[in-house]
Amino acid sequence: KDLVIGVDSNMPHLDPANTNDTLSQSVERTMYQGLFGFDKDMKLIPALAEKVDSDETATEFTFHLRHDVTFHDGTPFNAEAVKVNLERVMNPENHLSRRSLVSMVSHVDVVDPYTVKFVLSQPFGAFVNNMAHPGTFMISPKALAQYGKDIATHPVGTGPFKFVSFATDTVKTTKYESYWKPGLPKVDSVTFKSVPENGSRFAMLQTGEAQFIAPLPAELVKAAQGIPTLNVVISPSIIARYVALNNMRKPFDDVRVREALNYAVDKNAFIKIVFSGYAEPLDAPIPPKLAFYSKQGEWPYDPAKAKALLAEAGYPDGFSAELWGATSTLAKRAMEFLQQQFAAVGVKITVSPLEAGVSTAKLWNVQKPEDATMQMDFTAWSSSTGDADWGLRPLLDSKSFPPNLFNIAYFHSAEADKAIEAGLGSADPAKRAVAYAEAQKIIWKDAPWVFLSVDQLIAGESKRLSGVYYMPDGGILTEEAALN
Amino acid sequence: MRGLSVEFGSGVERVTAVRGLDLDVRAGETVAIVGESGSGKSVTSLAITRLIEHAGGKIASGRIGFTGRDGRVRDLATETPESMRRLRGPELAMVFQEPMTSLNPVLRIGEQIAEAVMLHQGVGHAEAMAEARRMLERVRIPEAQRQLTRYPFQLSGGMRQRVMIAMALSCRPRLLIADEPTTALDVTVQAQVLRLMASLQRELGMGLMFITHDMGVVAEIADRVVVMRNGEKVEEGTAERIFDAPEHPYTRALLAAVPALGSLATERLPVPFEVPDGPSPKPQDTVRGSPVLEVRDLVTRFDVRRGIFGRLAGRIHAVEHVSFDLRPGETLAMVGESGCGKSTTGRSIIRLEQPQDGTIRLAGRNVTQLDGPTEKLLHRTIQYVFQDPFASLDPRLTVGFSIAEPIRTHRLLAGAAVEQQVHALLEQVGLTAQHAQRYPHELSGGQRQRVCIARALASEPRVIIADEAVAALDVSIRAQVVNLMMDLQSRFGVAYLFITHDMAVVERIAHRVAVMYLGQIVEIGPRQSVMEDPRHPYTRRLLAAVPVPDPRRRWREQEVDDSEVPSPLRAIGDLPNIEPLVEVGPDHFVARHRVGGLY
Amino acid sequence: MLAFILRRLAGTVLVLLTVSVFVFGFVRLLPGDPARLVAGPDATAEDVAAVRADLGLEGPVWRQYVRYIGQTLRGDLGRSAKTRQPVIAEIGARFMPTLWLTLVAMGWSTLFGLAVGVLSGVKRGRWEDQTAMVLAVSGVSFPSFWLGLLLIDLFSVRLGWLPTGGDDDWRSFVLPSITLGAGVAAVLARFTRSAFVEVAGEDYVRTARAKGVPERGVIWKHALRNALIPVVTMIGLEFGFLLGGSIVVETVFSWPGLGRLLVDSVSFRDYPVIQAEILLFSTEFVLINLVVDVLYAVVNPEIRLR
Amino acid sequence: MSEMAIGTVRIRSPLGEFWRRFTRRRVALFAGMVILFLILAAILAPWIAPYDATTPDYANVLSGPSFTHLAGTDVFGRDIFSRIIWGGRVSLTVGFVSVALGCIAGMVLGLVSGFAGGFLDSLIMRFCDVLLAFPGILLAIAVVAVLGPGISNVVYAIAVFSMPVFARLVRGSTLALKQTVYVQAARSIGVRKLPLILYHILPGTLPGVIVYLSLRIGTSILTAAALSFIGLGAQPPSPEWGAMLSDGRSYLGVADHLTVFPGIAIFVTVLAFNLLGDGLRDALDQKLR
Ligand SMILES: Nc1ncnc2c1ncn2[C@@H]1O[C@H](COP(=O)(O)OP(=O)(O)OP(=O)(O)O)[C@@H](O)[C@H]1O
Ligand SMILES: Nc1ncnc2c1ncn2[C@@H]1O[C@H](COP(=O)(O)OP(=O)(O)OP(=O)(O)O)[C@@H](O)[C@H]1O
Ligand SMILES: [Mg+2]
Ligand SMILES: [Mg+2]
Repeated sequence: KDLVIGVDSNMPHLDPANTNDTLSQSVERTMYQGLFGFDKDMKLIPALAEKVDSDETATEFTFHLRHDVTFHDGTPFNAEAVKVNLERVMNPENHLSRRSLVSMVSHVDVVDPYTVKFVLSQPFGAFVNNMAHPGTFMISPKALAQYGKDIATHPVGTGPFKFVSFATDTVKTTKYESYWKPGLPKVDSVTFKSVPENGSRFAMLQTGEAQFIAPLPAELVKAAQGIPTLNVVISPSIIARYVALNNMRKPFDDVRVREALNYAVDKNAFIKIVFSGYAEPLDAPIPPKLAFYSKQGEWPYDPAKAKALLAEAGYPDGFSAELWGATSTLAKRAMEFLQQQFAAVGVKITVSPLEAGVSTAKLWNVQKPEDATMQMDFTAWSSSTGDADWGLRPLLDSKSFPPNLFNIAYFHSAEADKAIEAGLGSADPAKRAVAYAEAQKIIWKDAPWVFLSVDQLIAGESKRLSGVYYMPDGGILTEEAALN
Repeated sequence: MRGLSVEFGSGVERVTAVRGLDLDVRAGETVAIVGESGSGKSVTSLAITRLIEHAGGKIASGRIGFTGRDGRVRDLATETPESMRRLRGPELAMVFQEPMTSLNPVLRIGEQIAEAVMLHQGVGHAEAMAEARRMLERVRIPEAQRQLTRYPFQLSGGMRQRVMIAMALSCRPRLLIADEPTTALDVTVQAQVLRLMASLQRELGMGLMFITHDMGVVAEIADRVVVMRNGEKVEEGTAERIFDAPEHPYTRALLAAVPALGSLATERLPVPFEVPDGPSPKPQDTVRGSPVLEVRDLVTRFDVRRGIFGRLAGRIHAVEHVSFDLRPGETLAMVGESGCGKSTTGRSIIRLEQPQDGTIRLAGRNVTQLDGPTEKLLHRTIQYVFQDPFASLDPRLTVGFSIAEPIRTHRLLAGAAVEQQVHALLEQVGLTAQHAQRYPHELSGGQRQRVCIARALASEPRVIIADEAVAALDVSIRAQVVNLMMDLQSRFGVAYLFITHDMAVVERIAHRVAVMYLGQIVEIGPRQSVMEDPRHPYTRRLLAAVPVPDPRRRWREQEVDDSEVPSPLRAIGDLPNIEPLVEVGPDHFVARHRVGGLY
Repeated sequence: MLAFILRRLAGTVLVLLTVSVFVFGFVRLLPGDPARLVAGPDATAEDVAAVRADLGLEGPVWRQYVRYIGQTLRGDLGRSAKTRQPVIAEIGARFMPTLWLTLVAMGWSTLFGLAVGVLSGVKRGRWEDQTAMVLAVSGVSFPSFWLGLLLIDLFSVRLGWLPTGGDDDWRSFVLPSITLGAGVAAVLARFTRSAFVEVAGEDYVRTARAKGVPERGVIWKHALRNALIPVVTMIGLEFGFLLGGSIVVETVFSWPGLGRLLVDSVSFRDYPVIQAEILLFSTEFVLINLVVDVLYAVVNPEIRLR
Repeated sequence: MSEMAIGTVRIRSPLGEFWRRFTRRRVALFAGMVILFLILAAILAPWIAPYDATTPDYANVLSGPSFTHLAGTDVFGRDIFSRIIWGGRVSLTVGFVSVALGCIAGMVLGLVSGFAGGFLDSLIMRFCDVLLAFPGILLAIAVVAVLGPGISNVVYAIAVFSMPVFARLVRGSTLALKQTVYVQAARSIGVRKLPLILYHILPGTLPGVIVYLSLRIGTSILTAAALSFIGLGAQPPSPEWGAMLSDGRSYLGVADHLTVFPGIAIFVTVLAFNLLGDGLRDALDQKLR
């Protein structure tokens, strides 16, 4: 029973601590696990740790580890292994891109072989989430020593599948017989194949060359539903779509203009046209599936009001602006749609799809806010920690202007900053909830973005397949996969 | 062959190239078909072999009776393509005009001959190769064994034509059709090939249909002659009768235009051709004044490079220490075999090639080193007329533009005057002003060459270098153009450097003759003394090879000389032997030193 | 002959050196900072700087170039910025699939193109000729990605005969090589036809007929051999198109080859990979053309024996 | 030339001769008419297109071909037939302009290279080799990556990689023409370089160039489509055919009319240019009767 999963992009490598893309993380997840993990609904669940205790100020976290776990190469999993892994990620010399997940850790103490304590240099309420992030997956210390940098292509973990071969477009794994969860895994192997072309990927599912493909483009859902051997799985995601507006530049520095733009877009039409109906309107700065989400309502479609607001702001005849975005078919479609919508209220948009390299340079490499050339950028964000913090702070905190983080909207609001920081200052969910609700309210009202939609994830699978889950962040869970 | 008609195309575009032709060739007989270009000679030959179908034509009517080796009489006009194929080779063979292009460039000589042998005699490869070698020996190709493995481009024109003959004869056909087999060859090689064909024909007893437009060749080889014009036969008879008593006016005109060597043996000065119904031509005395062009020790060599870094492997010594003078109104004919350096001499003078050494003085001014003014002077004062009137006019420009070009280039006139001058020039060369609007392809060959001459005259030059200027023209037109040139000379006093290998034309036009061999002048002097009293062995050989249009004087007993011209390619540092010429008569100089391997 | 090859090789080295300068400058002209892309979204400014040093992107460009050429000549192409793999390994794994695909496409399209070209040359002006030529021209008129998707839809999805992608066995070669080679086949067919028609009018073909060579021999032995001479040069140039076309075809058919890698590495500004890849493409092109020139000399004795 | 028809005077200008031969090639003639038709349709788009090419109609998206929308509507409810007519402006311009630019640059280089010879010739030819050695589409990616996507950059990109081929072609015929007797005749008269090139050489290179131009126009339309496929082509909402085809391809099997009609438009245009080019070639080639 071999499972083939068709995905839409390549997997650069398999070093979890250095991985920035959801897809590679999904692949890593077949072989690796962290102390905690997420279930198919992005709920935090214990994995290699059975439980965690933390102190009041969110500066000390003690993890109690499972006793029955060994790495694929036979190395036992224990507190020492955790320490080795954590220190690898923390060490700035290693230049690992996921270091920020553990940068607040001041040191790691091995309390006993199966207990490990993390001492943080500052309070960090979302810390356990970080320990569920793929960036802190546990790698066999022996393998780390053996392969060094090449660990990226020789993964050795504790997960349900063992590594077989790696190429950036095909990764093969095979069943790990002594996996600690009884009865798992149920398939003999899992292969990830990158098939970027939508039509080809769907064809692959139809011909049975793959049993699971993700994503299944929304426009093909109808076609897929017409095929009796296939299931279409639709699930909510944490991918928010919006247009970032440069809040420091004219005319977007005027809140009325930003409001007008929010009124100018018919979100339902947007969803219908761009996502063939498979998306939800974005009704808060973060999607519902993120922790501490707080619904804010909707910016209704009201072009008349939009026009009035524009006139009030001094743009009775609208204005011209450039809209940036990615070069994918979907992004282009969305931008074209927005162009049409804005045109209806007199705002003339030039659509400029930017190639990835160009857009990082133009958006992230800006050294001073005044230098930013961005006016409007159609973009998306998925908080990989599943937490409100990573959904707000990097994008909307005034300390997150590029090049530090990704506040390309140059949104700056002292109250919002305070609320976001308060959310991080505690490990108490109740306190955090209050802080984040406040933050979301402020942001929503200030409309730094044109809020658009939350994706729905669509996957196609063979009716023979069960137990493969498409997680809200776009990750794929294969642990429980079964074929009959 | 009875009532043969051949057509091309269909509908409105239909052209009848041959109309109702009757023709017989008996075994062992040589029938020459003569006629001007386009008269249907080639079409007739292609019709007999039915290759006409591949050229886009078809036999419209008539029958072609052919008695095969087995004695059966077939009508070739109606045979199936497959049985025609079987006949081609063993029964009917052809030799074509163009030896340069008639051999397959990518196949070895041996293969090409052996192919026919294998096809028709059913023998194996080795045997066919042996036969091919025998055939090559038969056509007197030296080192036959080695030649078998060579490619056509490695052979000279004469050798290629002999290979063609060997190929045609390899199956001992009953009838050999030779379509202008010697036109592309120069006289000495032509003589070799003609003699070879005649002797092989006698040996094999085959019928020979020989197509040509050269009456001299006809006289050399034909038993009977058929004269064609516009696709029809106008006269037929034995060679003697045709030459002695031509009946049809066209035949007479044709013969009249044939220059006969020796007809001016007693005349010192050039005499134009006789024209039918014209006044009888008078000798021209036009030479006067001091030399307009003086060439001294002109040397032009071409580097031959080989190898990775283009190492200099040798040099072609195309022109070696050539010296001569040319006076206003004088014609110096430059003769010699193909490749002896005639054209290169002319081209070096006008700097189409860069000479390595020597001095050139033009009207007393040294123009060896070109700067602005001397360059202008050179290009204005010397004009060049090329062999091929088809090629030397830009097909995309009107004739008028071409003639005006030198005038404009040298800014001799401006505005409407240019046009008037063009019209005047056209009239001087016997065309009308209307011709200025035409494109070259709308003119006949003779008209085109007149245009070239008009262009040459446009800058009022003092010297015209005519490089085989009449070689591509039909006999009658050739005579007209030569007469025109002589007329212009008498009117304007231009000097001609007349490059040719046609001795008969030389006799008509030249005041003096220079004979070139391997890049050197081996004999130079007044026409009369050089031609009537040749001193250099090469000059003698050249004169002897010229066919005489008199069937009774054929085969002036002489050994067939199979030697090839030695190559002008020499290794670096291997300089040819050069010595001053020796005066043997008034103004008559001859080389007494060894030139090349032979003389 | 040997001298000829050596001379051509020398020229090749020159061309490749120029290409390397070009490529080197080109990747640096691309807007976008590889260090930033490599370091990832969470990286700090120091991280980015560290990565930059790691990637050898410091100092003046000419010095970087000298260092790069030095390393390249020693066979060290560096490490991919994106995957941190040695570029050699990265490219090595993908070189063969692309090469095979191109060769297979080249192979069938050459054979097919020649056959169709000769056929329509022989039947010139008749309906066989017209049909073959219109069909052939159709081959160059399809956007290749569309053709590829249509082929997948027909042969994989509807008929289930052939796989949709991958490079597993010979069956997976069929669709991509058809898609890739269609244009070339068409061009060669047309080219062969006109070369053939031209040659068919030559005097030596008439000579062959006059010898009584059967029509088949005239076509295949006398005419085609000569017609091949210009066609062979064309093949070399077309190879360049194939290499370029492989980018699209590899994407449609998820072919694990260099074309896809290139698109990826360009969008990731993976300088070492882009450089190495373009150099490889160019080398391939230049070498193929060298082979073609040698072939040219083989079919054309006049070149060979000079 | 083995047979010469001296004395037979045919009064036809080269152009007339060419036209006569060209018009006998029915396929090519038809292709030429198709192209004319396409060009006319593109020029007259504002008058003949039934709908505007950019106005959306969200109530009527992805509807199949019908009498109101001959080729159906696209994702935004725009009339595909009208978009194709409008798109002719973009696609044909891309085809023409890019190749024309490449051709002009290539011709200049080729003429200079072939005429000057020597070092300059080697320099230009090596430069062209380098450009050729970059597979075309890579070059286009390069140009587009530097200049950003968008139709005008696509045009430059294609121009850049058409150039070396034209340069080679023109150089080849320049070398051949330089050897012709009529050019030597002009030189022997003392005609200076510029008029020599302009009057005698340049016109001689044109037939080959025109043929190649027509073939290349088709290729460049396809290249523009391929660039759209990799996401570097025309920008929305430009109705460039390649972009339409590429954007519509994810609806294959759901709404085939999105790809079929632009696909056919590209196919027919490229086919027509190629057939025209072939016809021109045959008509210009004296040897093929
Ligand atoms: N393939 C052809 N298609 C159309 N007309 C042709 C063709 N071949 C020859 N002709 C015409 O047939 C006539 C006779 O031509 P042919 O070649 O027999 O002349 P020729 O006497 O051999 O001339 P030359 O001395 O130049 O060889 C000419 O008017 C020529 O234009
Ligand atoms: N451009 C050139 N490069 C190399 N060799 C040349 C060149 N031009 C002429 N030759 C050689 O120089 C020699 C003399 O050639 P030239 O053309 O002057 O002879 P020719 O007497 O005019 O012969 P023909 O009667 O055939 O016209 C020949 O061996 C020829 O091959
Ligand atoms: Mg003839
Ligand atoms: Mg000559």
